[in-house]
Amino acid sequence: MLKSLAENLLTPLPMCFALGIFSKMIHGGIKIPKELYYSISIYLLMSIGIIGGHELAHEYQAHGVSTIWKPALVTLFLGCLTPITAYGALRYLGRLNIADAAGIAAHYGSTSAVTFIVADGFCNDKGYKPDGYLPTLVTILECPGIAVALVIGAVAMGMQKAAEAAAKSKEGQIDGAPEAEGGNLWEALHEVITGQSLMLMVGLLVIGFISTFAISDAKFHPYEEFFYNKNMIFRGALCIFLLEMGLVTGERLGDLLKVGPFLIAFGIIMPLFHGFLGAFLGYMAGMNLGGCTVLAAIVSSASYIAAPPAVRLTLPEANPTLSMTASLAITFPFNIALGIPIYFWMAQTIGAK
Amino acid sequence: MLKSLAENLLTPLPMCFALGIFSKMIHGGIKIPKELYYSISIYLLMSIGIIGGHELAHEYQAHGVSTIWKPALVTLFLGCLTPITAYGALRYLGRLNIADAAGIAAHYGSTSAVTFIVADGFCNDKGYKPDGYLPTLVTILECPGIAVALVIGAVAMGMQKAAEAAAKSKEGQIDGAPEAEGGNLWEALHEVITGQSLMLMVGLLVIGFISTFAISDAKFHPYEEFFYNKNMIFRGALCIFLLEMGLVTGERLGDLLKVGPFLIAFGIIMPLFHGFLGAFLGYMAGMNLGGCTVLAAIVSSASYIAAPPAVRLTLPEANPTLSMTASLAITFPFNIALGIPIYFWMAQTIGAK
Amino acid sequence: MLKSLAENLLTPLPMCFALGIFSKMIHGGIKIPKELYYSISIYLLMSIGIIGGHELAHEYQAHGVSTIWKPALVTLFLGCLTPITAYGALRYLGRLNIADAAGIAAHYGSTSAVTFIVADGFCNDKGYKPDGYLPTLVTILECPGIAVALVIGAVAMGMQKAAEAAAKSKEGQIDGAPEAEGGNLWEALHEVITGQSLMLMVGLLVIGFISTFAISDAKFHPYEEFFYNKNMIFRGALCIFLLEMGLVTGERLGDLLKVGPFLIAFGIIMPLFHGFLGAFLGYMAGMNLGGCTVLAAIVSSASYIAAPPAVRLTLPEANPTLSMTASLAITFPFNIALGIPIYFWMAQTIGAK
Amino acid sequence: MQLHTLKKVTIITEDSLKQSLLKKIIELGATGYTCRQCEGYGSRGARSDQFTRNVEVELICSEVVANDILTYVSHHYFDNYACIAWISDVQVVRGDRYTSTKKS
Amino acid sequence: MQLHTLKKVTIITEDSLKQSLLKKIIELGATGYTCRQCEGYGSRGARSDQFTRNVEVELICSEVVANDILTYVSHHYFDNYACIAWISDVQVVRGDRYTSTKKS
Amino acid sequence: MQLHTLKKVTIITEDSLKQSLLKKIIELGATGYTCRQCEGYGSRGARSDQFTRNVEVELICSEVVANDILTYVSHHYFDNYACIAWISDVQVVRGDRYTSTKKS
Ligand SMILES: Nc1ncnc2c1ncn2[C@@H]1O[C@H](COP(=O)(O)O)[C@@H](O)[C@H]1O
Ligand SMILES: Nc1ncnc2c1ncn2[C@@H]1O[C@H](COP(=O)(O)O)[C@@H](O)[C@H]1O
Ligand SMILES: Nc1ncnc2c1ncn2[C@@H]1O[C@H](COP(=O)(O)O)[C@@H](O)[C@H]1O
Ligand code: NA
Ligand code: NA
Ligand code: NA
Repeated sequence: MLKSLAENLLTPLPMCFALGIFSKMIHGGIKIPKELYYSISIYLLMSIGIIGGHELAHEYQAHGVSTIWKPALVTLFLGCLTPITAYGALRYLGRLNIADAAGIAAHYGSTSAVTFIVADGFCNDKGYKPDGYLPTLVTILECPGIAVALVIGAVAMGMQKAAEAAAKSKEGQIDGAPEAEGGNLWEALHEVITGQSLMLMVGLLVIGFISTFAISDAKFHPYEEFFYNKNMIFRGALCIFLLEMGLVTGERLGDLLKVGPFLIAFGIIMPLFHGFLGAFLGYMAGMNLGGCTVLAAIVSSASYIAAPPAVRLTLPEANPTLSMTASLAITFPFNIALGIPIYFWMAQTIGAK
Repeated sequence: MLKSLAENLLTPLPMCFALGIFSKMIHGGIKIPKELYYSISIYLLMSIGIIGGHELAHEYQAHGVSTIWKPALVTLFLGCLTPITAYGALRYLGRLNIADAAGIAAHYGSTSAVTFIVADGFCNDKGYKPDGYLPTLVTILECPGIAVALVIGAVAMGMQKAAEAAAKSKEGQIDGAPEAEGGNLWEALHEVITGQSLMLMVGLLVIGFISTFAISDAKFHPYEEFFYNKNMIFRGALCIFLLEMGLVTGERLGDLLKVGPFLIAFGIIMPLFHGFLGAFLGYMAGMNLGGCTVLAAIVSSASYIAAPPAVRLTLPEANPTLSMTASLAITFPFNIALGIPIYFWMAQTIGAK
Repeated sequence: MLKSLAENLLTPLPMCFALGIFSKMIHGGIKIPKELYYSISIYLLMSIGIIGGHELAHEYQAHGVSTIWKPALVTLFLGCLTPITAYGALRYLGRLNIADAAGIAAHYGSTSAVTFIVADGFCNDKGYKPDGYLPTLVTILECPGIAVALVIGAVAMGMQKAAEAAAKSKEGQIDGAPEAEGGNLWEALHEVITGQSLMLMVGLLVIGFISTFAISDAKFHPYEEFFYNKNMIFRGALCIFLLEMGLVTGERLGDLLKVGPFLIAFGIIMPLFHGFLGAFLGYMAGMNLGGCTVLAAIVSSASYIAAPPAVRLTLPEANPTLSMTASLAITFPFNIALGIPIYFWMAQTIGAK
Repeated sequence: MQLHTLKKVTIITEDSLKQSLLKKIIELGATGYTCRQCEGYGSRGARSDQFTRNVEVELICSEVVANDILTYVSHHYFDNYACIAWISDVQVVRGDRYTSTKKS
Repeated sequence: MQLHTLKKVTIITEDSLKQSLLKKIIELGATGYTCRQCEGYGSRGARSDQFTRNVEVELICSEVVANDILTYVSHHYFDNYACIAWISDVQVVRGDRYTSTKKS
Repeated sequence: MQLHTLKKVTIITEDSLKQSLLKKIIELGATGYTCRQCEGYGSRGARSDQFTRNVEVELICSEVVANDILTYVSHHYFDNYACIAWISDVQVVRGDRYTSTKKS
């Protein structure tokens, strides 16, 4: 496993990430234009979608839904479970306040598309191509975890406020009408569901799926070449993207001191636990070795794109520094550098092939 | 023909366009950075130019100007005719004021490069490669229609103002010297001729033409691969571009109500008529089936890049919402979705091969 | 040689550059978004780095350092020599003031990555592939020349100020403590060393070098395809980049009148002299024909990215119009259009193979 | 050419609040606004990368509307979001157009 | 350090007018300007996509020049183009440089 | 909602000076700033391409701090760099937050 770790670390992708961190540490001048970052992330999301839809169509043509429904259910289940485990750990072990615990849980309940991409590349490079429906699972995982965490937060905050109000009214204080926060919750969920990442992935998934039936594979070929994740453009764009992720992470390294040891430990142990669940349940659902590894990686990963604005809207009291540091500066690099090989080893040990 | 329609609609390009519209309709979060949009449009214009020049050189090497001069003349003729038919329909059937009629006519006299690209792809996918000089025809079509419409507008406005002035002076009113609008007209035409779209297309056309003679095809090959329109980069970039076009169109759907039924009908019937003229005259000029289809598509299409600023400068009274809605939210999607297969069918029916 | 010149001029790259100049001359509308320009330059720098590291690794695997150390030393020597020759010429022949002379010398002591790229492409197209360690030499050349020129400037200014102060104090004037400018010098050098261009090139060089050892060539292949300089993406991106360079150069053509005939002559003769030194010493160090040509080109070229901010910080009195006009509007186009074929011819005449 | 003295309101806050803020501004009686992205630094640290962008909203309105908007912003944004807001006096050409009828 | 009280003119209008507006501003006696792109909303609707961009031009000048520029803008732009314009008072460092000699 | 009258300082200068200027601003007692890129034209010609960008820095502070910053800028930038700077009066919401304790 150690060799596998080193081999993973010495490929261009993690090294580009490291270069970004290094550049920030020495106050270097590397600067990726925001528009390039946004452009690449649009490209990556569209890639996941259209190639995922294409592969889903092939899977469907070959096996119908027989191979897919179990992994899909497992993914949905994990999407609802992980925010709960994360919230529990943060609130009761870490003693964080409700808003912060629920906010961070929303991040860990959702997923990071780039972690999916890197994990997928890792397995392909090892010769263990993940099942073709994996991109579909990513889209399933994006949303429910955020919803569950935000609901937990809203309910817990409501109860706490009610308790406080009761206490106050006993003391004879007059309390204004509590503000309806439910509206914000719906708004936030609407924003996640119609947000850029989910709409691009699901939209292109549908497009890829339909056009696989409508046009011949030869005609689909230029799209596949452009968007395919083993290909030159994809890999090259990913180099630049990870360089920028490294810059952003490097910028936040100073925050590691602020967030304290509990959150650092949380950012490493929680993904290991969620990753194990992913690998195990994936194996139960009949996924192959590559598939179990990738499922573990995406379940363990934390969102830093879809979750933050939703949390900001619903739980404004939550400190965004905590959640961004945990998901971006701890869990993301951990997964890229060490997590993925570990999940691979877990899946292999469990018995996935 | 119905099958052909469905087949066209279910390919990734129109579906990406539809996704953009859908995202706007549900207030979704898909957002393409402006710089990415500009970058892709620069790439597309350069592609049309350099590959067009390359193919023109091949055509020239094979046949001299013998095959080209007739289609070129036909295109020039259509470029001067279409703004007149459009102006007539708008002013006398639609009862629009002079400025609006001339402004919209300028849009329909010019052409949409993306419509060219999609039509070209459609024909190639069907196995009917258009004649190699088609991109050259696009550059011929870009400018004259705008000029003709702006001159019509200036003359008609001048006459109207003279008439009003005469009427006023009869009533004994004193009138200030009428402002010279001619300067603006020349400025606007200069802006079209030296504008981004024409300069990139013509510039790269010349570059592609010359370098085909100067360097071997092997050395030209990397440029061809990068810019060639059946290729991965081209198709991929076009997906993203059409997604953004969909977003822009979706944003304008609300304006459909404002512009009224006449303009909606105009935006569909006018292109059908112009398209028929294009297919017919193209056939007369000896163009092949793909060529007639593409000529029909570009003649029928309306400009939304070169025309708007020129019209804004020369006919400031023209309401830009009308022309943009017609060309962008009616004619463009109509052509992409239905028009192109229809023109193909027209050309086939006429007898083009 | 004339045929070689014409052949070079009629390829797409110099013609795109010319199109940019032409567009500015007629006040045309071609406009490349800044972000696209930055994105392409990031891509080009990363390309030089990663492919350079990859080829360096191959060279190292084949010959150890035996073939590399002499060219590296020669390059370092030239990096320290050229700012001195340039300063001498500017200060004593051109009678420029210290700040301007040192500022321009800093530009000519450093190098232009795009000139490297074009020269490299020129040699490859001619069938004389430069030695694989050339990109490494570019990174060696980036920095020392700037440092030497800035130190010359600081010392000469210090001496001049001391002399002036002495003169003043004789005249009985009281002089404030001279400001310590040394701090700025270090800051400026730090900025060059940790600047975008050097960090991206060196960083990716290291990444390319290490990952060539760590992963198989098959796994490295997608990166090579994306970043390789004979490839479609590279050539296409370069077309757009040179178009923008042409626009920027065209914008500065008016400044040619301001800078006067001496600087124009300097911008052509100095590179010829430095280029000859590069070709000759490269030949002595055992480089092949392509390698000597490219070394000549990079030694002769002037920086317009790394040098300007460093000079601005250290020698604020230096007029940036002079240095930018010389390096960007004179030397760069001269090298692209005529210089590179001339250096090729020099290297051939000297005897390089 | 006649000038009206009106208030210019400037609000700089987190970009993710942009849509709801703009909607609210119109509700509160503004006739228009202009906005752009910007970087910044303040009590909540640096806001300059893609996860922490700022938006700056500028609008011309009557004093009454200006007060309503600033009151809204200070009640809803200051506790939990990065935000700064100020007003200044400006002389606006054909300024009567920017005092909507919703609020006098 | 001495400060001069001068006028700051701000004009927000359609991006396609930028070149001719900037030329005119210099003709009317301004010594310089600063401009940037922005989004906006007003009586002519939303202006925020690539077909409807706004530009904002800001310049420091004497009151006379400011009046001339605003008069020009209100005569030539207000009828047919999306446009808003205002002036305000500012204290400018070495402000004598920005009152050109063309117009007193 | 209470408003404090404070100074708004605006500095437009060469983008390559941005980092050191921002650092200095904080040293001189400002509590924050907002900045954005812009194009411009002035005595040193046009500054609008990638080699000649401008940055605009805007900050709210007390009059004392404003004076210190403008003095610094006029001593260090005006001779050799493209630069313009001015101040104006603004009414700031919860303005007491922006008068740091470093300088009264
Ligand atoms: N003193 C100031 N002057 C100008 N802008 C400021 C100032 N303080 C804060 N800002 C802006 O307001 C944003 C939020 O400030 P804060 O809530 O203090 O973090 C910052 O990111 C800056 O863009
Ligand atoms: N009340 C306002 N406050 C600030 N900016 C405005 C206001 N009204 C209009 N604008 C700006 O001026 C542009 C043109 O306005 P209009 O001509 O009213 O459509 C808009 O797109 C906005 O950028
Ligand atoms: N009169 C002015 N009004 C507004 N901005 C100006 C003015 N003069 C100069 N500027 C800005 O300040 C920058 C530097 O000016 P200068 O040092 O005069 O070249 C210019 O590039 C403009 O962005
Ligand atoms: Na997760
Ligand atoms: Na047309
Ligand atoms: Na050099």
